[in-house]
Amino acid sequence: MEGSSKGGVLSHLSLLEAKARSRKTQLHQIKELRDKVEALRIQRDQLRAEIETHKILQKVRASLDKKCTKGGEEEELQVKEGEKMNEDSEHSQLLRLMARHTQLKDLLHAHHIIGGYNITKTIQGRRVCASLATAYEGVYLETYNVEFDLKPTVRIRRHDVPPFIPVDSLAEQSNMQTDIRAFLDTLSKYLNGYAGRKQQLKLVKERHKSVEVMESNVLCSILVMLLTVPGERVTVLCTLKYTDHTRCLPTGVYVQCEADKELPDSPQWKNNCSLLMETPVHKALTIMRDRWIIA
Amino acid sequence: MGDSTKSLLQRIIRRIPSRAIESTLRKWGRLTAEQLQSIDFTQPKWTVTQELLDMCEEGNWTLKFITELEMSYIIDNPNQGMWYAYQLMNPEDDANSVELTQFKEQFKSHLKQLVRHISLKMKKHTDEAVWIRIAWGDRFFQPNHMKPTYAVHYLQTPYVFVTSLTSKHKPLFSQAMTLSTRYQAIKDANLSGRNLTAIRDLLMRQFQQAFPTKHPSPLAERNQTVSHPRIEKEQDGNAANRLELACEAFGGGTLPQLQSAVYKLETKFRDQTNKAMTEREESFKCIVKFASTNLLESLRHCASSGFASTPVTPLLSSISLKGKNYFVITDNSPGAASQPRRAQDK
Amino acid sequence: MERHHNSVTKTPLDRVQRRSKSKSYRQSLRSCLGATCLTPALTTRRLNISRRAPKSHNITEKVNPEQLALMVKTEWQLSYVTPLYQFRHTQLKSYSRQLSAFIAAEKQQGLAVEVEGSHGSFRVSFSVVQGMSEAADDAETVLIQIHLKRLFSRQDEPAKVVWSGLLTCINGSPDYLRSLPKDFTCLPLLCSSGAEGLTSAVKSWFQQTFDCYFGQLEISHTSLQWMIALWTNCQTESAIQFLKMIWTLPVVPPLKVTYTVNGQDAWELWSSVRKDPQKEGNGEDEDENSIDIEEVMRFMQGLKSHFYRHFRLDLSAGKLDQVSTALGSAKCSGMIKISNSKYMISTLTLLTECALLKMPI
Amino acid sequence: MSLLKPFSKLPGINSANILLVEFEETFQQSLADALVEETAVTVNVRLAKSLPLPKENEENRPRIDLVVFIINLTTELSFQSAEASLKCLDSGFFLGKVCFMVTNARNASVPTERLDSVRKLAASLHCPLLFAEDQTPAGVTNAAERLLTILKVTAGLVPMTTALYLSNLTRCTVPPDIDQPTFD
Repeated sequence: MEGSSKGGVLSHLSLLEAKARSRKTQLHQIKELRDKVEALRIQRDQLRAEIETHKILQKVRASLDKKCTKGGEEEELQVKEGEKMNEDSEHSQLLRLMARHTQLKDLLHAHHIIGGYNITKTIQGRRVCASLATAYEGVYLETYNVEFDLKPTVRIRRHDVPPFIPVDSLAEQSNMQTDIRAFLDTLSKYLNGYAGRKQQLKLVKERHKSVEVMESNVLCSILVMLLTVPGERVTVLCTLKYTDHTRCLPTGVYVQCEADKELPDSPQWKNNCSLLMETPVHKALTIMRDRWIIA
Repeated sequence: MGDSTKSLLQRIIRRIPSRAIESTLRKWGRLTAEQLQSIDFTQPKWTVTQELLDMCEEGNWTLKFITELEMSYIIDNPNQGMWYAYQLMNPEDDANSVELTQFKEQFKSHLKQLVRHISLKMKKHTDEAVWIRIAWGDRFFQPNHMKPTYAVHYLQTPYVFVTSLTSKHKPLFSQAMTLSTRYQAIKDANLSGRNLTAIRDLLMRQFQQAFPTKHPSPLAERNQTVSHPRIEKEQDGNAANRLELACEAFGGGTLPQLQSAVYKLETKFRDQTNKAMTEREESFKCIVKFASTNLLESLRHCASSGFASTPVTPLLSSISLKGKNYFVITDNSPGAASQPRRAQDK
Repeated sequence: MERHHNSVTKTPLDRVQRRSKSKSYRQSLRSCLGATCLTPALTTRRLNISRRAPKSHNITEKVNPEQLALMVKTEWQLSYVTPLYQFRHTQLKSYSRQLSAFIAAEKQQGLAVEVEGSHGSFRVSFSVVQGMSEAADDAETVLIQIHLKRLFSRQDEPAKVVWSGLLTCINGSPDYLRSLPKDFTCLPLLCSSGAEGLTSAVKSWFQQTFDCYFGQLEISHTSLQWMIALWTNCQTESAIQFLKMIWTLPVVPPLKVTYTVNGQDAWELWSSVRKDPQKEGNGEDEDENSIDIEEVMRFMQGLKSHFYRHFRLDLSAGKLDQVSTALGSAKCSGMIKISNSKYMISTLTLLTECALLKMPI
Repeated sequence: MSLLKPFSKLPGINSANILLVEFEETFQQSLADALVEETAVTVNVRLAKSLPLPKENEENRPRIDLVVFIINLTTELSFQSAEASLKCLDSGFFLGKVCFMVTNARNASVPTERLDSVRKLAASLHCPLLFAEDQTPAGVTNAAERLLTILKVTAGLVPMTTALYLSNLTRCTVPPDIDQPTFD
């Protein structure tokens, strides 16, 4: 009450008002927390139910898959009639559909893995967008997209393929109006080749610290490395040329050595050259290192 | 000769901000550790410059050293002048197999054939870019190192980025460039800006473009702001749709920092309410310039907030789609009134 | 910024003489009541909705060329000034002395009159610009210049002008001017150019001496649109060359749109939106050359719709920041440059009107 | 075009529903956050850029007790959009269930004519016109409180008053000299 005499009645009143307001919000908070507890409980129950469904779903799925591998029509009937479905028959239809859905999804995924393209229709089918995934040695790398206008003619509208891949000239060469697939196949080869070479270069830099990469380019179509022969302190300049841009293996290997002019012609290095021609460069280097040819 | 070296050094130091002098000199690598230690970089810039000039005199630095210093500074700080993009056209069959040493030799020899006095310097940067510094002279004059041309080229790509190239030297440069990269022609790509990285990313498609895919787009997920349960947005769907279209037109995520785009419009004035102007034969000439610290982000916001109608007009989406920021727009067929305009090359 | 309808009580009303409304105001009232539909989004209240088309004034013959050159080449910062109490055009010499002394005193106190590299003394000169005033009620324009005499300069070296200011009133509303009590002189518009410190020194001297108040005069969106129309209308007499508008759109980061229209094309659009004088059929000489706010709005609408047709971007969402033609330029922050002396009077008339709107009643 | 109707649905117990319409969609968000802080009644806020509202929400949209048009005076489009949206409201709303809220009225570059047009619009529709400060948190809370006062009445939560009664007291009136120059 002393405060009120100092600050005046009005300020005291506003103080009281603020207090009342904060009490209200406190009550409100308690209520909110209760609500939250309730909500979380419901969520827990839901999750439990979901786990349960998932378990059943897996069983159904397993039986479906079995049936598919056997490929027998009669067996399908058998599966449908019998087994564990009886427990909750009302949901069985739905569960079977769900299982089928997951199966199809997996199939689609498999399709992507073996090189299918993900194609999306946009603006009522007037455009399509194809995404081309790249991968190297089982590792998914970048995904590139190409969007086509379908009308009046099939035409590339936009894409995010880097400029050193000749998308436009590839499009000109292929018969895009009738066979868009062929174009996508070629493009995909180029992209996978590029992605593979780039990944190789990355791996070389990561795994072979003693190898000095002297030169490379954005397309990764050339790779010049300085290799060190252990013990002798001799350095060898090794150039790999990838003229076929769809491939991850070089089309030419050249070896130079300042100190020992004869070295490139030695049978050992001839052997190395053919190794480099046939094996991805990072692996070839590992082999050479294991054989004590390079440091 | 000594004087020109010194004045060039002075000029370069003047361009470098005080706080960056030390790191630039270190990177240059022409100063010994003792020399670097002897300079007190907390002093005013002109004293530092004086010390460097003294060292230059003592050490008898050549012009080459100084140009190296300039180049290393410019490579690290390229956003100083206007950069113009050029596009190489019609590659020869072996265009894809041009390699660095071959390109360097060819470019040098072609340019030296064309101009007698010329000073060339090339350096490959860590990101595979080839940087070229050209100081031009002519038949009677020594190369002018005060106004060098800088060019940046990524081998195997059809783009060249150039700054401070005069119209007098442009044909010479173009010829040397096309011959040494094994292309047949070069043209203006109608893209320019102060930010080299931005125009490069735009042309090399090194920015996040948004494509419609079956996978749940990260955009939609990002857009779900946690809101109060009692607040509901009536037109949430529209907003999401606008954002999607905006991202499709200009790209998602952080966009290249392009600062401006210019449209030269020479189209007919059409307005149903204005008969006199619509019937007029001549086109309505105007120039529209859009400017912002990040133009593409501004435009994307324009479209997503509803200031610009969606779908975005091809005129605006062409900036990121075609990688251009200068357009001349004309009515392509005067007869057809309903024909939409099309962006045409300069 | 004070709002004037709220500040009615600030001025004693008994001093303001009531007068009958002039004919033009009654007309404007009638036209607004007549427009019952709401769609013309902007109606006007305080700014005239119709004004005389700018005639080229042969001002070069009337005004001292030296003073005119100064007025034309400078970019001015605008302020409004409330009426000056007991200001006499006959005492300008004495004012010069007083202001010089005032600035010297301010400088002695170390107040912000410092101009870069100014080691010397300031000399102020007040002078009347003859031949500027248009209407009988307008007070004569006063030019104030501050010269800097450097401390170590040669005897014959002329003192440099470091600050200039123009107090003016062109075609001020006669109703308002006549309603002022006897001892007040109304020069509502101050155009200043020079160091900020000097501007504030001059302002505070005026405030102390003439009991007036200064405020920044922004040029509103509507006034900028008026400028565009008035300038474009001059195309036939002296080419505007281009019509440039700068808009800012409130997006992140802000987007600046510079829209430059070829002068001749802008004029043709302008003439296509002008009302047909025959159809009006008033036949009054006065109305013959007048421009209506509706015409201005139609012109702007035309420009905006051409833009929208190409970019699908509505300029109405943004703010008009700056307009310029070969005849001059104006920014919403209150900067103005008049490049052609012929149309100076009409531009200053509009600005005087804007400044008068800031006056207390 | 579907009209938004004020009485087509039943009111909820101790709840009030407000619709904020703003073209820029910036101020409405902060205002909504402040509005739902209210604890005495359950306030539901619906946000829209413009009217009409999408049909698919018709089902779960509660009865709207108050429609607020937020107009940012710095841009012309903001006013034009609000003006266009008004046409999608049932006339029943104009019996006290609409109000206008203006921001940036003190901005010097805003022509006075624009405020005048808003005033005229509000006056012709017999609606109140509120001024709000959208930049400061205090301004937002203040605006929200003023809206809540009106909302509680229009939702029928205040005994002895009705929306129509309140609107008679609070509606905007145009000063008689709005079309005349200030000096006379």
